Amino acid sequence: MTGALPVALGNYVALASVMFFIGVVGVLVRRNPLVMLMSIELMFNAANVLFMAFARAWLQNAGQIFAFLVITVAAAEAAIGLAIVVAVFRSAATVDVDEVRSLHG
Amino acid sequence: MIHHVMGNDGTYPLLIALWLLPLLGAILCWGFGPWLKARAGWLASALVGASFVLAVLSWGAGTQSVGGTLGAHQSLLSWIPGFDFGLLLDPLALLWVFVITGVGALIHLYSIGYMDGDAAFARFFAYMNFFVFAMLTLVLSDNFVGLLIGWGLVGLASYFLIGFWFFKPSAVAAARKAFVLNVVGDVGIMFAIFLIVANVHSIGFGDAFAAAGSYATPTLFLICLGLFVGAAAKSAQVPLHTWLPDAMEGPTPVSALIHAATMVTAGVYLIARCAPLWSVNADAQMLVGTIGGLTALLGAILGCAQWDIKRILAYSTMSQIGYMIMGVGVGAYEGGVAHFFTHAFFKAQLFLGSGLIIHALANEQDIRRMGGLAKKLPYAFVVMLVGVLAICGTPGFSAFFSKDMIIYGTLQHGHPWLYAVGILTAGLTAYYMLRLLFVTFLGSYRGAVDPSDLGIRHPELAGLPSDGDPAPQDATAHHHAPAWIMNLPVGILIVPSIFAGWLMFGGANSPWAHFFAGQFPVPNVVVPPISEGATSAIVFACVLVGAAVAAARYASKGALADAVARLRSESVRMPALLSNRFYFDAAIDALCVRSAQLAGTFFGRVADPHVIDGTVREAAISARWMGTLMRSLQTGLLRAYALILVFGAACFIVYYALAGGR
Amino acid sequence: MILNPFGTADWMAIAPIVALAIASLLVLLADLVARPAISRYGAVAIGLLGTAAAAVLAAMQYGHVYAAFFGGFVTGGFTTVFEEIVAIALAGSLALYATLGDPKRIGGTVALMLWGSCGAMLMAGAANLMTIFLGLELLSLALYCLCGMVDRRGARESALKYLILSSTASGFLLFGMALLFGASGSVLLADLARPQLAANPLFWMGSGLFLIGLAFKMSLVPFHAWAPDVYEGAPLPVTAYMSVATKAATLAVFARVLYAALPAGTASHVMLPVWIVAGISMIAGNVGMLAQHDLKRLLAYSGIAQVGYILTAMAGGSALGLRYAIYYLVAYTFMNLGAFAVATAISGEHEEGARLVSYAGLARRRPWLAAAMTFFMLALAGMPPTAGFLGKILILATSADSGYAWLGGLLVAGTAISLYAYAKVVRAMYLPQSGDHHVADLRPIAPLAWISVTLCLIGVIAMTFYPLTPSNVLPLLR
Amino acid sequence: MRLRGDVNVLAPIAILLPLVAGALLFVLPDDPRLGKIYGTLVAFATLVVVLLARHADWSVRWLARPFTAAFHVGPTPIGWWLALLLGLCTLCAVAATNLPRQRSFVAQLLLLEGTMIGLFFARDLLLFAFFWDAMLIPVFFVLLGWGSHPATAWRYFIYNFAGGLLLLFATAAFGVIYGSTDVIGQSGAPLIGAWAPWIFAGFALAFLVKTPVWPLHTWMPATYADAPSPLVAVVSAVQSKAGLYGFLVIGLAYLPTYVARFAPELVVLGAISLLYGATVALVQPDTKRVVAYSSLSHLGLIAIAIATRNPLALQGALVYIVAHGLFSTALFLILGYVEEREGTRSLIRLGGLGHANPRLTGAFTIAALAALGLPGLAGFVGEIVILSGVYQAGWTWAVIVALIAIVLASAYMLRLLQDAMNGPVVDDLPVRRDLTWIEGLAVAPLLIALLAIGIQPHAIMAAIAGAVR
Repeated sequence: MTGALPVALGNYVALASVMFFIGVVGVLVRRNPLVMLMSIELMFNAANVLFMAFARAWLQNAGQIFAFLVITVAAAEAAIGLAIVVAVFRSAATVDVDEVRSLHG
Repeated sequence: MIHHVMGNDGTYPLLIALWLLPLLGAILCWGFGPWLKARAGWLASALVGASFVLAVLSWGAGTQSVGGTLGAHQSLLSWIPGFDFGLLLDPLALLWVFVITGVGALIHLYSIGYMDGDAAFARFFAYMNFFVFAMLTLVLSDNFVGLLIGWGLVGLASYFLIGFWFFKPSAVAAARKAFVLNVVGDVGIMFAIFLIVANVHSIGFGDAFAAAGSYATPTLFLICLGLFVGAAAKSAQVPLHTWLPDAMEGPTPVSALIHAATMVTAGVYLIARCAPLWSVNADAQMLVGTIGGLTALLGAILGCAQWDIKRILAYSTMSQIGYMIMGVGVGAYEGGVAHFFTHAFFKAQLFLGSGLIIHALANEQDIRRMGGLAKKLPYAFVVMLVGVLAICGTPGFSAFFSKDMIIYGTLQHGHPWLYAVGILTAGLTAYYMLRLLFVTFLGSYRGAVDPSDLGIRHPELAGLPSDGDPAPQDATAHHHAPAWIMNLPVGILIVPSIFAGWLMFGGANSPWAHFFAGQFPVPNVVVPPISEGATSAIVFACVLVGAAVAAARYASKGALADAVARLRSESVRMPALLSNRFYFDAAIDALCVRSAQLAGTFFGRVADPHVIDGTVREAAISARWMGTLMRSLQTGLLRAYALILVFGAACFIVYYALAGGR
Repeated sequence: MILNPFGTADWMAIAPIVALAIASLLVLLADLVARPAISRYGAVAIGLLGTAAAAVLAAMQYGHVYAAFFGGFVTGGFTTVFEEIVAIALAGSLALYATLGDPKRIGGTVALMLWGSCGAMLMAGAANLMTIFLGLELLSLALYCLCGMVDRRGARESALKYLILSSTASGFLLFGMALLFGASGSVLLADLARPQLAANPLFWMGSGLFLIGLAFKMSLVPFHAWAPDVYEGAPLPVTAYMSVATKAATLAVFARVLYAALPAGTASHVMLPVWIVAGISMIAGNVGMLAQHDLKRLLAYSGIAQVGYILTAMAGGSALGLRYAIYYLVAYTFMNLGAFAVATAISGEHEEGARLVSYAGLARRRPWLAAAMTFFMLALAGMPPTAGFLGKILILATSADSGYAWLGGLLVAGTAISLYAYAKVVRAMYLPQSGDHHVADLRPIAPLAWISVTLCLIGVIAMTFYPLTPSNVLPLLR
Repeated sequence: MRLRGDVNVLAPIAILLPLVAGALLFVLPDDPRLGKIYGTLVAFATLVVVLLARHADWSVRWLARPFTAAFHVGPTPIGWWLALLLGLCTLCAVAATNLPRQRSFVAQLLLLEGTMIGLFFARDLLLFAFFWDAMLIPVFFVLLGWGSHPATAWRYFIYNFAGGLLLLFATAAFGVIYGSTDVIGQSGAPLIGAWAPWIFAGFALAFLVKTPVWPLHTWMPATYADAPSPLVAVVSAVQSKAGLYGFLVIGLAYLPTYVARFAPELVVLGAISLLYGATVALVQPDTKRVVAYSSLSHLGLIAIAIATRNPLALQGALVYIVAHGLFSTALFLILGYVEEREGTRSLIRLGGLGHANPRLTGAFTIAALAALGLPGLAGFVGEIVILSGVYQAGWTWAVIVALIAIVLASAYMLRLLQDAMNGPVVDDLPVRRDLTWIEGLAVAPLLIALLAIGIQPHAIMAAIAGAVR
């Protein structure tokens, strides 16, 4: 690939992987659905970073388009997520995901 | 495949009529019994008589000898492709047909009187006719399968007739025992048939005998063994004899026809029929002769220990058949067959005579409770006397000739031990038969004596049936004279039981020998050290000894004086070995019946539900348990689910990292 | 082409999707103007009409090749089949709304379902990563809302769980896509088939993460944990829809990747983990059924296993395998929709008749429904005379043919286990009704549900005797 | 040659007639008498059609890939005999039915008949497997609806469905390897290859479960004891023969080498079944279980015969299959009469029925005698031909085992007969009327057939000799 980059591509991959990992851990450890959603956003954005980097590397604008797409979808998801969390809070009077476990078995 | 027939080819339709008439009677009596009522008896007797007439008419055809083949043949149908059925009437078959239909007709007549008033009168005659038909099938068949079919059907008929009073548990048990033991015989014959078919690919007697020389010796021995198992079961040879005494549960005419005159001698017929096989296998001859002698002796010994009049006769039958088997076994075929012939008459006569007594005494069968009947039942006395003299082999009476033929034959064919056994048994026979005669007819009537004074403590050990024949239902009059319908046949039987033996007089050129010319293979006989006349003398001496002992014990003045005390002491002191009939029943019960039932109980109660089903059940349970395990994994905790997801993802990532790294 | 980026061909290609979108807008419009009394039936009617239109349009495309979005969406053969399946699922689920659900919310619900179907159809035809992601999210977002559409705590909870878990999975999927893009420099699936990628670690890791996302959507063990809870919590029609449409759409994507987007010779290695989890799913799914007491939950587990069966058919990567996968998918669609339709028809005014106890004595009260349910259960178990029987034997045949007999063996084992669970439903219906538990009071009549039951019955039987596998599927894949 | 055309159409008709009529019966008014008359007429019509369809052969393509399969129906020579037996047994069973919810029961019987005729008419292996599983369903529902314990239904279904799955797998593999499943009754080349042993194992296990042979038999006694007699009659008489039929038309025709290789195992299993069933029958207190275990014993004999592959033994096996079908149907129907009159199946309670029920006793006696292989009845023919074949094939020990089993058979059959019918009258038994003429007519054809085959087996043997070759 083109060595013209000030920063080697590998670093972007590393950065993205770290962000992604943090996102995953966030989903696992946090109990507040909103924070979980934010962790998921983090995962998405990790992907965005990769898209951007690779788009630059390949000189392919498809990657940037993809990134915009992801951002949009993420926004929509956040909106819906918020709505659902509110709805859950209405019915369960809590937003702690460990409390919300009427369905099991 | 070639189908060789014995008897001259061509058709002899008369034979079919002779064979099927009794079947017709059976069907009619069965189907229209309620409508026929008493007429059923006459119908049945008439049809059996008719086939007797036909048998007489077939004399010429049966004895003709054309081109070395004897008798007449009528082919019936192809049973299965390659295996054909036919009827064969040769002297041997003819003799049996005579006895079956002749004696059979007489006993049918007798039964009309004896069974008079029984609820199932018609059914009885249906069974009797069916038996005659089956027996004719047995002796007229020209092949082993046909013979086996007849073999099975006579067993069935005997089962029906033993269990005729099916509300008597003892009768039911006796019937089952008889049938099962006879099936043992059937499978023996089946096994022999498999060997024969495997060797000659035919079931015809002709093919089987034509190849007699070609069998390997062990094969031939196995064939003979299988056939003899059949013969032993049917003819109550040791150790398959235990059913015969119990079979006396049936009505007395049944005992006379089936369990004395005809069916039980089927074994003799079978061996005589298969003479070509036996005569070339010394081991088989040895085996059969020994078993026969053993049975003759054993039957006689047990005969001395019985109190039930019919059981005494049963054991004597067993013993006499032992003689016949011994005769045909060692190779004295004419002698064995001759004894069958004479025995049929005098034993039938003895049974019918005892039937007269039982009938007159309202179903009393224990001779200890009889006595002094000579005055009360003179006719019965005469009948029994003649019968006893005949069976003892009194010179001039029939058995004298036939029995001597056998005993001398054993010596001729080189079996001195069997010779000795024969002579000894003759003496024992004289003893127990005269014992029967004396205890029954001499002295004073003991019917009024309290049974316990006569030592009748354990009826089952004494071999008494739990209750006697319930027929006829009118047990009111005590000694009422039997009707002529019962006396006539017995009277007729007296004649042959005295004179039948004369046919055998004159050795090689006796009418008997002429009748059977060419029927049996002629074995090379050794000239024994003792002449035939001497043998007769020895036998007769032995008989006299036995008679003397019997007279001393039962007919002497002192004996008759305190008969009750003596009978009591004798029955109380009866050795356990004898009163338990040498423990044959117990042994069979323990070895076969109990063990099979034990196995069945184990399989049914343990193996099936717990071992086999248990395994399956466990598998099902563990599957369901895994299901509940998965339920418990489904905690409902969102983060737990996420963890599972990520765990799976991690596995994927590892795999792909490795796969991509390559 | 560049000058006129969006020609008539493109419109033709996406016509079914457009039809659905328009229908959903009409539904919302009608919901605004119509009186509440009729709004329910109006919405359902419009929805069904739109579905029919979409189905017809899709059918018209069959046999031709249309592409849109610069080759990002290809339709014609393969796609059409999946679009039809989605349409069937949509119709089958909408029909249930004529019976169930809060009248006030019907309009929105139906609209959401239609939009979701747009996403599903987009996935069915997606030929590049963007379209896949777009379609997937469109479908998922709609489903999140649909799950939470009713005022039951369970529904809300299921929505939350589905949202979080599904989004996480999407995250994996997306990251995988990014890596794939990095490896190939293109978002077109076709470009992933370039041979030199076989040696590229980015490609391997990318396809790994990508497949995780798909496996989640297909609810394969161990990515299945969400399915039982969400199925149980969601309203009956949504469950019915999810159980079929999501699987169908995802399978379409998976098939396209498997058949068209892998460098030659790498398929067996790249897909091996999928086959393994498919095998695990067949056993675990069927075992999971054994202990269930709720029809929806039971069918969730059954779905886990059934996807395993379908993947078994594809395992060889053979043309026939795809045929039989599609065949079985169609059969499965009919069986599942039928079962849910029966469940709807017997469910009471306010509660959903999904608990097995509420089936006791059904054979007495509703013999025909009981017979139908029995039939569907037997079909799911693979008994004749149903398409399930033929489908199973075809799958077994291909698995034996393509050297994945071990999957066939697991299929047989799984089926043997499953029988007990399916038969449990039957038994519940034929056992006499014992009074100790409350039984849903049956609504008098549920015409649409009955109709859909009948149609599903016909479909299942007809398929047994005339396998409707489209002949020219493979050529249109690329 | 349009006559032949007509004849060919009879094959599908024979299958569809009972199926459609049975389904139709569900919508007819629920009147017991109507159901019975209707069922009897349909069963009779089916019997006639089967009789005429001997040479029918009708085919429609089903699958082209992955292997060719067709709806190819038309009796094989053996299948025709079995279908005929089935027709007769079903007719008698329907005529003898007297149950609550009679209409539905008769309908189930007709469905069962249809599926089983399909099984015996199937010339395509896939179709065979299809009907193989299909015929479980009516039995399952009858067991659920009329049986005394639902558990029995489960056991029946699980056992047989597991077998069915193995059959399914084997069929699929067979089709893939052989290229076509349209093979039954054709003289194709035997199957070879690395898969063949597994395919054989699949078929063999499925068949052995269905037959059943020890140790796969435990579903059978419970089923036979719990299900209503008319159904049991059909199941024990014909359905249990499906496995043996499969062995003949698939095992022997396409996997002969493996039948030969595993012959010792099969013979041992058969011999164990023989003795196992016989001894258990000796002590069972439940009348229907006695007959069930006797079936285990009898079918073990047939399994031995098939395993030896001796032509004579095979002919005998077919005769015995027919004979066993006839007498087990008769026995179960008669035991059904007894149970329905006295309300018990326990040999300990029963007894002395012979006084009040002479006709019943007569019928029972003939059936029992046939079952214990009385010379002159059909059972005997089968036994003696099988065993002489087995002996010629060199399995002397198996022959001896079988002979022992025959002796045991006479013991347990007489026990069954005498404990129920003979002995003193039992006071606390509600002894009802003797056989009605309709009940008598229901068993008469079976007994007559037993007698006819026993006296003149030439016809059936000749017909079967061709089928075996």
